[in-house]
Amino acid sequence: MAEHAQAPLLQLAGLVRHFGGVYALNGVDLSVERGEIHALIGPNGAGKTTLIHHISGAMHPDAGSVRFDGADITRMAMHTRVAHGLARSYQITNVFARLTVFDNIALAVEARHGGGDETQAVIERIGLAGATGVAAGALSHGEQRQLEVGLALATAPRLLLLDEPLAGMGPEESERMIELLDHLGRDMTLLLVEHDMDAVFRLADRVSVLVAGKVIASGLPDDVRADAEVRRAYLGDT
Amino acid sequence: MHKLKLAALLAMMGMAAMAQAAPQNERVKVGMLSTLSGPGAGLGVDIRDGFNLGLKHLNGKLGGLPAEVIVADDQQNPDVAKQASEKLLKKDKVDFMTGIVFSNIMLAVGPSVFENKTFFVSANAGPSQLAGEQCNPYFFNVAWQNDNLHEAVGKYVAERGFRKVALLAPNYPGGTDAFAGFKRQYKGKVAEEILTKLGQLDYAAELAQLRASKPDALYIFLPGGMGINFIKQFVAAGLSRDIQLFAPGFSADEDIIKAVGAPMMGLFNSSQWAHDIDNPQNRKFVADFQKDYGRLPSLYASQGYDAALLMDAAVRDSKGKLDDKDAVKKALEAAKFQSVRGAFKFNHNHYPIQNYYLRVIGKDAQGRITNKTVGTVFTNHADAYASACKMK
Amino acid sequence: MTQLVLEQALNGLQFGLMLFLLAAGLTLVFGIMDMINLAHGSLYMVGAYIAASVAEQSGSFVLAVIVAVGATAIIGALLELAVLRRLYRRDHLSQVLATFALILVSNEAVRMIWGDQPVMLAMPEALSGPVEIGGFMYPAYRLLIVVVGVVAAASLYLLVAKTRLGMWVRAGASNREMAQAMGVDVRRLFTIVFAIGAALCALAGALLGPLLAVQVGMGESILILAFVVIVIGGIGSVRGALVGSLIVGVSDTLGRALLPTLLREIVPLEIAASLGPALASILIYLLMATILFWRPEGLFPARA
Amino acid sequence: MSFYVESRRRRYAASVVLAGLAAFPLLAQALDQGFYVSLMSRVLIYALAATSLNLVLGFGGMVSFGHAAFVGLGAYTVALLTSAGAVSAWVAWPAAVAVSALAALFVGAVSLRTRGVYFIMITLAFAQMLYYLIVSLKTWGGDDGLPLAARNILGAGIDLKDDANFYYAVLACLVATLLLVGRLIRSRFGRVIQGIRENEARMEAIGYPVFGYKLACFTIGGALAGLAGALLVNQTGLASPNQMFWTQSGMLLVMVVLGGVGSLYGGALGAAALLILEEVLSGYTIHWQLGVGAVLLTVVFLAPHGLAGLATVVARKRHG
Repeated sequence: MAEHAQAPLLQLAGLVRHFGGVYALNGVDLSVERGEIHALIGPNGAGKTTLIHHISGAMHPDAGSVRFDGADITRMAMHTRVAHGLARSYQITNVFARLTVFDNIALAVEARHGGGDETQAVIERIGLAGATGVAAGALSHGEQRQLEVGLALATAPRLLLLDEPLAGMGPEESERMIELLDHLGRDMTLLLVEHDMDAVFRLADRVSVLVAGKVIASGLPDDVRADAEVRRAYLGDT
Repeated sequence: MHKLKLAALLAMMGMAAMAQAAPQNERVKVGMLSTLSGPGAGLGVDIRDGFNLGLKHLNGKLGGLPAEVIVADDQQNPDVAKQASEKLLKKDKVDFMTGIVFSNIMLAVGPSVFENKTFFVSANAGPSQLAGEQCNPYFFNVAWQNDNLHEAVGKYVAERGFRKVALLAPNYPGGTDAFAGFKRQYKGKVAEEILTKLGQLDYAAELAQLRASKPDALYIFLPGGMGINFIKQFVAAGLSRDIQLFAPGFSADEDIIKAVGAPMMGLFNSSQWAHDIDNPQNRKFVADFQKDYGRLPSLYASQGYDAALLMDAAVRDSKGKLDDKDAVKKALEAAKFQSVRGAFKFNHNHYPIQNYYLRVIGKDAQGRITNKTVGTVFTNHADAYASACKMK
Repeated sequence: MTQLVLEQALNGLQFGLMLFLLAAGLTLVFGIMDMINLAHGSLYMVGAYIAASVAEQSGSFVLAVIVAVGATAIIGALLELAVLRRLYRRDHLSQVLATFALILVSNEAVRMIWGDQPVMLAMPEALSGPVEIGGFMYPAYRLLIVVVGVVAAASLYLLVAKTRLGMWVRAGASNREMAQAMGVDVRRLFTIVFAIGAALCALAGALLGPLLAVQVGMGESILILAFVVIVIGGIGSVRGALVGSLIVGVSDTLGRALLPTLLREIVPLEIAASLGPALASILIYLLMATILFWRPEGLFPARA
Repeated sequence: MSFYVESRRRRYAASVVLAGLAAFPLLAQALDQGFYVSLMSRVLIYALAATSLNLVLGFGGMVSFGHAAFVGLGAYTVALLTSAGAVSAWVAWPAAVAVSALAALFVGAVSLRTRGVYFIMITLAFAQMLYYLIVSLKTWGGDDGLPLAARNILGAGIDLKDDANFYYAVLACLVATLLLVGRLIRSRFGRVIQGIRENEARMEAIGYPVFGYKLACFTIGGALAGLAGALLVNQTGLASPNQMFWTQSGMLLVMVVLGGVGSLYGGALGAAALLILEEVLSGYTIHWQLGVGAVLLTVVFLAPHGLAGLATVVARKRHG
């Protein structure tokens, strides 16, 4: 198991997926190291959400492999991946709108065991302690995004996949979320898909750039920012 | 003055009370349980109307006692039928039951009716089970046994010298029974036995098969809508020129003719009754049915009518003592009534011994498309299951 | 033998096109309004009954078809305005309950107007016999159905692909909010689509009336087949409905024609005699279950 | 709506109704209206069948259009076992439950790959296949059905041939089913299937084996339908393919929607309302279906959450 300890927590090798004739993923190689906050950026339509679907198990690749903690999970069902410590949040808020905040989080906690105190702890951690009994559908957008992260968090993941957690948020809400993510990053590994470049460069230990279904650069934030190809393909036109 | 009024009122109340306290057997209650909704409703409505006409001709009385008919709908569903029959037996406490159209409904309802010692006079359903081993003192069939009409066609087809006959029916026991009944009298070559899906709409595949195998006659047993579909398509395919089509009477009666029209012409079928059978009671029945309901009666209507007449005879001959089950049974067995089909008597299994006629569909004197009787196939014919019935 | 197979294939095609007439309207209503309309079969029944009445009064089959189509389209539009419109925002179950209730109401209404017994709708005299094609005799009337089916499929294609209404329909089917944003009057669009669906039903009812029994309950038996067709094809896709119709028509016909014979070659006669027809009866359901097992959204999912 | 919570008021109402149902045969016999005992037995059996469908449909979110097939299988199992000599209810009825459960397990395993209308139609397809197979099987009576010579034997001196005894046996089964389903939906399992009904993808994403839970729910529903079938064949004395036809599945669906989808008593309420409405209206006219249709339409538009929902609204209004 020693070699596993050194291997990256998540390693993608040559992931390919096409829909009809269109290649959404065209040979993606990516590794996420233990304990880091890894940001994945790229222009619209680059395949970021599709990639998250493939890592979380919502979709399966036509070719290539997904390794988590040294084990091949390419064909593993989504819920089994969750049990292994790999959870995700959604770009479009996807909570149980008709259930209360408490019931939302309790469901996710109960997927592992009885629940109880842990539910309350998660709710406090995501900053929704004041809204425990409120139906999720009645929360503000920012609060729903916090709950969205909370649902993933409640599964006690080792790797948390976050698909645009800041989407549609105002400055104040964003600030709260960035703080939350910063805290989470101390306890677990994060793979973060995000458009907000300020947040990315504030949070990320490493950054990878996905363009047209391929990772064209991967490294420290400053190196990636300086990369000529990245500038041409992506940053240059912003 | 006031006192007089009061006295009159009291007297009226007393009379009303007495009328209510009158003993049961001063009136006859009949439970009419039939299929009155859904696709099979046409048959049930005909039985009901025929029965009601019979009762009307008897001035609303059976054997001289005022009759009350309680109508219930079985929805062509054994479950519902069972429920409705329980109500007729236990709540309304009827003296006779009748009306059931379909064999599977009859078999579902039968046991509780017989256990309750209530007489069932079937105006249509005639399952083989109740004709043979499971024959019952409380079951009388005033129509026919299911196989009889098939046998009649089988005999006629054999007599006419057809050598290569194809058979077609839906894939359920009623269908295979029809084949068996036909083959009991027709010993010649059966070119093909085609079983189709119950409730099938399109028969193009079967018609192509028939065109290829070239039988000289075809016997179909396709109840209700299936028969309508098939006959229309058979004629449109041009097969009626080379293949003579035969059917049992219930696939070729007024209800079906009305729905198919001209393509029915030339179809031979068997029946125990026809509207042109010449006897006074039939003339009266047919004329009054048309007057009251505005359509020609079907064989179902004739069976409903006869059921009323049979009950009338039974009540009369048992002298209205309906609780004396043995007397009623004897009176029913004697069947002293003028059936619209002419001669009628019961076999020991309580199924009819009667004549079966061959009819052909054509235009009558008024230009209507209808059945015309062309001959007698069986005289005093009984069913094949009677020997298995232990009843005497 | 080859000729027989060819003839059976033609029969299958014809049965398929017959189902398509009904399935096309169903899939349009379903795809665009996201509405389960069990009462679709009732419109088919009403169309057939109206055609039968008009044909009996006027003696003209063509007039009967035209009046049935027009009248049923109006009935459909009225039904949409009065009842169904209120159901679009409701869940599928409420739609099932309400349209089931409409079946009961329309069946009884038809019984009260036309009586319990089946009514007659005769085919035009000129088409009542067979004609010879390719060495075998084929009913002229069935050829008419093939032609009408093809024309209906082609005009639906043109309507959907080439006209402004068709553009709205496509927009509505793939994304209702987007269509609304584009300025489509969705309420009016729905009424029009429903009327078209009702007209197609009546066309099917009037055309099939001379081949099938015109009676209460005729709508339900064919409705199930139409649902099978659109589910196989993929709900909301007219192309899917066409392909689904042909698959169901051909496999049902060929299954009935060939399965019993084929089985006789493989298993003992006794077993084949009972197994063949039984298998043929359930063939289309088996086919649907198999297709859905491999393609859970049908062959041509409208919302990919 | 959140997770299903049975209010105290509703539980109180249920116990009043139960007391009424328990007293019913005594009352009916006292008034010499014994027939109504048999009618109510049938109502209670359909209440059980509709409750089993409501577990699948209302709590599991799976619109099964073939549920009558499991009822029919239960009925056939009992009829076949009884004719083979296994006349004890303690043998035949559990066997019916087991057979229907196995069938539901198979049908569910295949059908649950699909969603929405596709699921509706694939469950219908399986039921229709079974219907056509049984209709063509002469050894099982085809469309005549398979008769049950006599009601099953319960032992302990209780003769089910007596309609009142049979009524109490049915009532006991219904109450047990309601208790079981009630307990089930309040359990972790119940919260999970309701979570799946609300948002299936998210349940998978927080680590639940969604397919397994749905299959388990579908199988339990099928098993309970098998019990309803075992009772039904004892009630009517006949296992008939009619009991499996799609119209019967549709009728069960209508009962659930009429009573209240996702309400513990919804199925039972809907079954009772529909059957009693049919019974009353068909006594007046052969066009009774018109009346039933009109009532159903009224319910759809005036009581969107079924009769159970209507009861809640009325209770709230009255109590403020």
